[in-house]
Amino acid sequence: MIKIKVSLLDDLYKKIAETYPLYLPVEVAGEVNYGKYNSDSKVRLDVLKTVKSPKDAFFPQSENLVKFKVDGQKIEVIDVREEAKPFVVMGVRACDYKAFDVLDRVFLVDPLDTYYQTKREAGIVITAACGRPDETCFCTVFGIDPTDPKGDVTTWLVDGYLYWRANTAKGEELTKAVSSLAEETDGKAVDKQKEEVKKILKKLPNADIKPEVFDENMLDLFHDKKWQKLSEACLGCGTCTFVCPTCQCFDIKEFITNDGVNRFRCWDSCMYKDFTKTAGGQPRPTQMQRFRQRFMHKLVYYPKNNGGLYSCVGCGRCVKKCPQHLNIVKVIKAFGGDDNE
Amino acid sequence: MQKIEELMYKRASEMLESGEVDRVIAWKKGETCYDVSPATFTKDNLEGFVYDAFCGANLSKYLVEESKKGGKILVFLKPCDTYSFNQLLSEHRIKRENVYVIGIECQGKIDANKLQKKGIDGILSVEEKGDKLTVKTLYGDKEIAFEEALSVKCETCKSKEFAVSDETIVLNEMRDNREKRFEAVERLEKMTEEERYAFWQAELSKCIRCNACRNVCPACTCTHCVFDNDKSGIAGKANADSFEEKLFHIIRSYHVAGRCTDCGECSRVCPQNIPLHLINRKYIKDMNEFYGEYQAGAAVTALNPIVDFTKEDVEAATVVGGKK
Amino acid sequence: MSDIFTVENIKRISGTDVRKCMKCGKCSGRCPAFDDMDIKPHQFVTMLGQGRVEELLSSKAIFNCLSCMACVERCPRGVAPANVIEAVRDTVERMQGGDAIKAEDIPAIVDELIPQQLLMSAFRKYKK
Amino acid sequence: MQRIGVFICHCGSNIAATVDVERVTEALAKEPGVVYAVNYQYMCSENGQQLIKNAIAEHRLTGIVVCSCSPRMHEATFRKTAEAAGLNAYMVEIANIREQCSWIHKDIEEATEKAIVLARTAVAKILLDKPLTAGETGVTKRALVIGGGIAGIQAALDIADAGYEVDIVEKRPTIGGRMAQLDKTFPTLDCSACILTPKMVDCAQSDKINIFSYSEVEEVKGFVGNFDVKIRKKARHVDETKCTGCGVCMASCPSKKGLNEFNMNLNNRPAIYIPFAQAIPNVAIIDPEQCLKLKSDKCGLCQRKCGVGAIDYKQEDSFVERKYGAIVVATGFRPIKLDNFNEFGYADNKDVVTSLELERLMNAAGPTKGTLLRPSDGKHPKVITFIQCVGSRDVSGCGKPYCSKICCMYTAKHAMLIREKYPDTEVHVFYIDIRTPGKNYDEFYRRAVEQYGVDYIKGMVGKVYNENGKLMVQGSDLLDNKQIVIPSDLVVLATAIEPDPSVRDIATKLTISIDTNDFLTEAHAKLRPVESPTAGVFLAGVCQGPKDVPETVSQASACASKVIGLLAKDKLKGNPCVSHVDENMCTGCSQCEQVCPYGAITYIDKEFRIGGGKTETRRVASVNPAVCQGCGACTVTCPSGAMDLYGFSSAQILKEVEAICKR
Amino acid sequence: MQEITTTHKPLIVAFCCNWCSYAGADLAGSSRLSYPAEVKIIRVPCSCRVNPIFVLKAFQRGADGVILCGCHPGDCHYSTGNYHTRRRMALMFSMLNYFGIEKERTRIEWVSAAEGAKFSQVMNDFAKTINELGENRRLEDLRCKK
Repeated sequence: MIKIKVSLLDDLYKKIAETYPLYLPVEVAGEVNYGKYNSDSKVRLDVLKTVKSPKDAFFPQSENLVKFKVDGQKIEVIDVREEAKPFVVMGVRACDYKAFDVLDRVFLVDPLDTYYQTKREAGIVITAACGRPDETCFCTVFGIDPTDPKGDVTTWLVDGYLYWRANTAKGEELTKAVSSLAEETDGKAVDKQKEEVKKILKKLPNADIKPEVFDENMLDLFHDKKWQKLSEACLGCGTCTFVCPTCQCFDIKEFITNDGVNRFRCWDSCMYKDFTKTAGGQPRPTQMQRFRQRFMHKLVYYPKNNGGLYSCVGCGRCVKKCPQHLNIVKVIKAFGGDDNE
Repeated sequence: MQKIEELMYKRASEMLESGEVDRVIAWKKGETCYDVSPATFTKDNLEGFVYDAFCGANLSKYLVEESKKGGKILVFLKPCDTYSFNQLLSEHRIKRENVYVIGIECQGKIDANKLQKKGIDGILSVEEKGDKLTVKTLYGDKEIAFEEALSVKCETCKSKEFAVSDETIVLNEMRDNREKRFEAVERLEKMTEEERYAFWQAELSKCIRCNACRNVCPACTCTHCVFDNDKSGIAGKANADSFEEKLFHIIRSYHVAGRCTDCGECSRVCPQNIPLHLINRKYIKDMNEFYGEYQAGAAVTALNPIVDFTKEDVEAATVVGGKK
Repeated sequence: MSDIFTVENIKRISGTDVRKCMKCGKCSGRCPAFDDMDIKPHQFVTMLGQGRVEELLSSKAIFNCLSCMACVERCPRGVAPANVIEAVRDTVERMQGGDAIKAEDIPAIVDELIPQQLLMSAFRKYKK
Repeated sequence: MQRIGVFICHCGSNIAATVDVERVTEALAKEPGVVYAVNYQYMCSENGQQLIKNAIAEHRLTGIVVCSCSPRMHEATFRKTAEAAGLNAYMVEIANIREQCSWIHKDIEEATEKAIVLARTAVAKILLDKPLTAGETGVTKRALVIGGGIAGIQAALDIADAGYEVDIVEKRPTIGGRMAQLDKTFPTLDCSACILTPKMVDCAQSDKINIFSYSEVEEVKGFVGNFDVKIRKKARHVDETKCTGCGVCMASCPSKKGLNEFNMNLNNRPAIYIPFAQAIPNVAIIDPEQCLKLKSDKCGLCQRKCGVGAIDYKQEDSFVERKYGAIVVATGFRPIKLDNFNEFGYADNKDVVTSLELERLMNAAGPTKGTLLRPSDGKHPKVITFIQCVGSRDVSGCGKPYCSKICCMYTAKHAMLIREKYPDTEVHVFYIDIRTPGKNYDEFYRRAVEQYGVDYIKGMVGKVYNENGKLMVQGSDLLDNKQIVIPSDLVVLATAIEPDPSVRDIATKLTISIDTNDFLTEAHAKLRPVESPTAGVFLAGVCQGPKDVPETVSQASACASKVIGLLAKDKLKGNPCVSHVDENMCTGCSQCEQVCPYGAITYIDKEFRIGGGKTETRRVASVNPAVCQGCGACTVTCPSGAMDLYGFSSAQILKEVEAICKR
Repeated sequence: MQEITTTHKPLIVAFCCNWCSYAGADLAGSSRLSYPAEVKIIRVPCSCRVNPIFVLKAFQRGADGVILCGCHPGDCHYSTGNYHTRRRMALMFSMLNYFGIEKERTRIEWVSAAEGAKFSQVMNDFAKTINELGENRRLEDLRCKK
């Protein structure tokens, strides 16, 4: 394990950015999101939760798929994919890292999503351990250890140092590139932080929720009357899905440019009333149905298809960001509560 | 607030009991202190009924769907929400006869987000003590002035009057901050074009097009929004280009111009804390200055300035320039 | 000649738009001091419009006008002949740079019932 | 899939000299959707049009783009061409490559490129064009005339003469209006009643004309060709069908204190009365303010005296609903109130009268039986002074800014009549300007001066005051540069006229607009002076602007011919480029209604299927295509984009923008 | 430094109402009063048909300036259309400027059917202004630019 002085972090970013495009939490207009590093970037590795998750790095909110160039009555199809060059995503929290796993099981199975695959393979992930979880966190519920995330490199921010541990060959390579800024360390400070954080984790208000209540009979869950009440304040906005690190639905759209058509995909939200709308109409016409779909998918359908893996990682972003404070925790608690209700 | 809550609860249970109303729209307790949600209550179930400093949501828009369902509804509206209610009435979106409005005291709402911005994280509970808030967190107790935690929309509260109500529950004098209403807009107006461009470029670059602002907005009650309509030419699910960030917000604000009551919900719900109210408020300020003071929702019958005109209206060139 | 005697200046002081006059003569028809005036109220308006300042400045009528404002009150076009006369009078006074009676010649109080302001304006008007 | 033909016109050398038409043809032939492109010397010529027709048939074209002069020039021509070839007339777009290209650019390269862009833009638009058919609506063959003055009478007679039914709605108990109150008419000095009453009688006797006297328009719905009007027949307490107009009731009535409105309140009349001898309908009416029976349930004399039992004290307002194809507004005028003009002493001196009062004082049927006596003491006035422009041309806010137009002439008439009848009378007229344009008008005025010796004084009166029983008229004589005082016995004020105040209410009901002076606004000041902006509503008489009898009659006849032209049609063909609403998107917010200048938008509650076998009722807008003129104001006001315009749809304009911006 | 080889050719979209301004443009044409070719006209029935969306769309597509022309206030063929336009566009242009868009890029002019000379002069003037401002960068959509 090595450590790098916090005062040298700018040099570290620059060093990495020399070789790779670097994506990490940066502050723009008061909010911290993943962004591409440049010398003006206000990097905020200290911030626990970026508003959007880092899933953009592999599954961008909008992404061109193909272009049709139109010249008079001639149409030419242009592949817009560029050769994948390695890039670095830094500061990924344990929950968000786990979310990549959830996405992989969607995009990297047959039919293979080559757009995702290319980026996933080219991406080098530097994770960041959590030093100060907040009340919305509940990753431990899903067996995630926020104090020791995986990834190509794991980092800890402790007492003015960034502790750095390479986990993979890719990680080792990166370590070499930055070694001039680093000093060797035994990592005891990291262990100490881990212990402190673990104490806090036990105190988290949502640490004891039980998603297992969703292992029950699928149809019973589906027809449960509670959904109506749970969803009644839902605005049908896409906030929860867009801040969620595991939501993976997208729509394919076209944009007419001045010389042709761009076909692109962009995130979609199952909360939207035009989600998967077809000529025959909307399969889930009511907001209750759409609301139910999201949670049933996260807690029932996905796990059933993926060996019990929930497609929620407990990042708590929806808990924090839902305009009307509806969220997965309330849903799980509602189903785990009084059965007579 | 405690007292107000008790009185509200009392009225709600009385009216449900007597059959005067069939449903009550109010706020419901969440899992922690700040995650209250709008909810409907019925005679058998008033559990979780709450009214505290976190009950910021404007309930008026729920009435659009709710008043269609038949039966009589009791709704609790804060002064600012009553304007939205009135505006919806003028647009024939709510059946007035199905709704009983109780105007309730509001001393400004607080925003958990604000606490976090002030470095108070890991919030477990918040207690009001005079003009101070005591916050219990995972990392110890913190104290902060109520004012500092005030929700953005309450910082510039426009009114303590109820535009409409069937009865009110008010115990203490309410206050408003209307004199500050246009300060932020004025600051932006004083900037150079370049500065304003940079400001909005940065703010709007955060927009994730979650549509929370639109979906919460009591003026946005279109059956089918232009931004969801592929035929409109401006439909889009994502801001695929920075142009679309501006397009969405400019057109959305234009569509609610003259109908926006400045309830501030758009800014409250924005996950990226974009000061969206400053866009709507610019229209309000311009309309006030160009065409005379107008408050949407103040009266059901008033003609919205954007569908009205006078022969002596100012020219665009006079107010915007436009010529070198 | 200094520019305070220009047509524009008199127009400015009078604050009236002489071009609005439709030459109906109602001002002169109503004027109680008509007979004493060498230049009649309606002529003031016309002549100022024509730029005949010299004649106006040397007219005696400016000191005959009672400033009763009947002409202003009655004008159907919103022209104010009395204001024109007043403007000419003002200009004359400024030109002469002094009043007919010296300030020290005036007793402190002439009559308790007469407002001071009226006295002052009378001194100005009837000095010769 | 559309098959578009593009036709590029050389316009001789007008286009071809600056635009390389061959290149334009080549470029356009490659455009998506275009299957045929050709250029020709003169597309609008017989041969050019034949070329288009042939191409439509040969290439099975679904739409044509003509690149030529302005659409304002030949759009109609090419629409007809297309129609003749079996295409829908609206599947035609014009690219203006002459006025907006070849004529303003000199550089061939630049002009050619622009011509290509303009042509592509037209192609982009036509690809979204849909065949349009102008809607047709029936026409109710009946006209409504609001106001029974000379304007309304003339319009009604002319319309009836053409064989159509006409209803006149008059708010007073009789038709006749202001003209009935006049003594003589200029410039011929014939008796007003002598020329008006026969027309009134014609109205009464015409089987096509139906008079609703003492009635008002309550509500107007519908649109051109199909107005639904509700008329309130106010209670006159006399059964119109029974009353014979014998006048016995009038003689028996003990209440005699009612002011005689017809005589400008100069004398009194009974509580039950017939306004004047030639009233149409010649039916009595009870003034409820004066009638003892109605006020205090005492009396009832008239009922007892009435031989036909026409008196009905219990009568109430009743309503009639009728359909009309066209409406003529002829609500007329009244003299303004003189409250703001106390300098003329009108309120304080009985012998200061308005010109309309003088008409009554001189009329044989008037309060003085035609002998000119002054109201105060009934003596013959020896010196009479007229003051013109009282309240007219006044921008001070006291009067009206406009010229009332008729005063110069009627003052000359009065002066002349007085001098003729009473040559010993001295007549003075104060005037600001004399305005007498019109056939034999200036001659008429000069006769007053030259033949009758009327003393015209250029100047305005400053004040009128009473001194020892004489009215002292003090004014200026501008030509003499003197202030003069004329001791007079009678002063006549040529009072400004203003639209009858009822016009405001009528304007609102008909959704027509009034100007700042309350005159009704015509559709076009020069070219459509008798039409209101609302189709099917026409304007006659002073309600549209000050005018004298001959002008009023001309306008009324013009109105009538417009109405006849409209009623003669069996079907009205609308403009197909009108707004339409997508009901699935409409939220019924009512914003569009507020910007529609024609009242073409209404709201209906409609049931919609919402899936799952359920329905919901929503309020949605509904555009009446017969009323809509296609401005598009609603399309922009609609936030959801539910409103769109045929022929200029949002999608089309957006495509045009796209096409223009392609580089 | 090398001279700039690819100079930006500006583009101006002009929305003209059918009754006054389009006719005014025709008159400018028949009077041979030239204005730059970068001005391209879209005919609309009335200036009130112009949706702010059209204005934004033009900028998105690469227009450098957008101008609306309508009948003089009070002369609208539809009697009140241009009054609505005046309000809407005053508010819209003010908003665009609030977002930092150069205020000179948008303009409204009232041009009657008789004002061919005015039309030409307005377009010359506007084109000059836009030329000086240069390429529209603040409301551009990169996908529409190559």
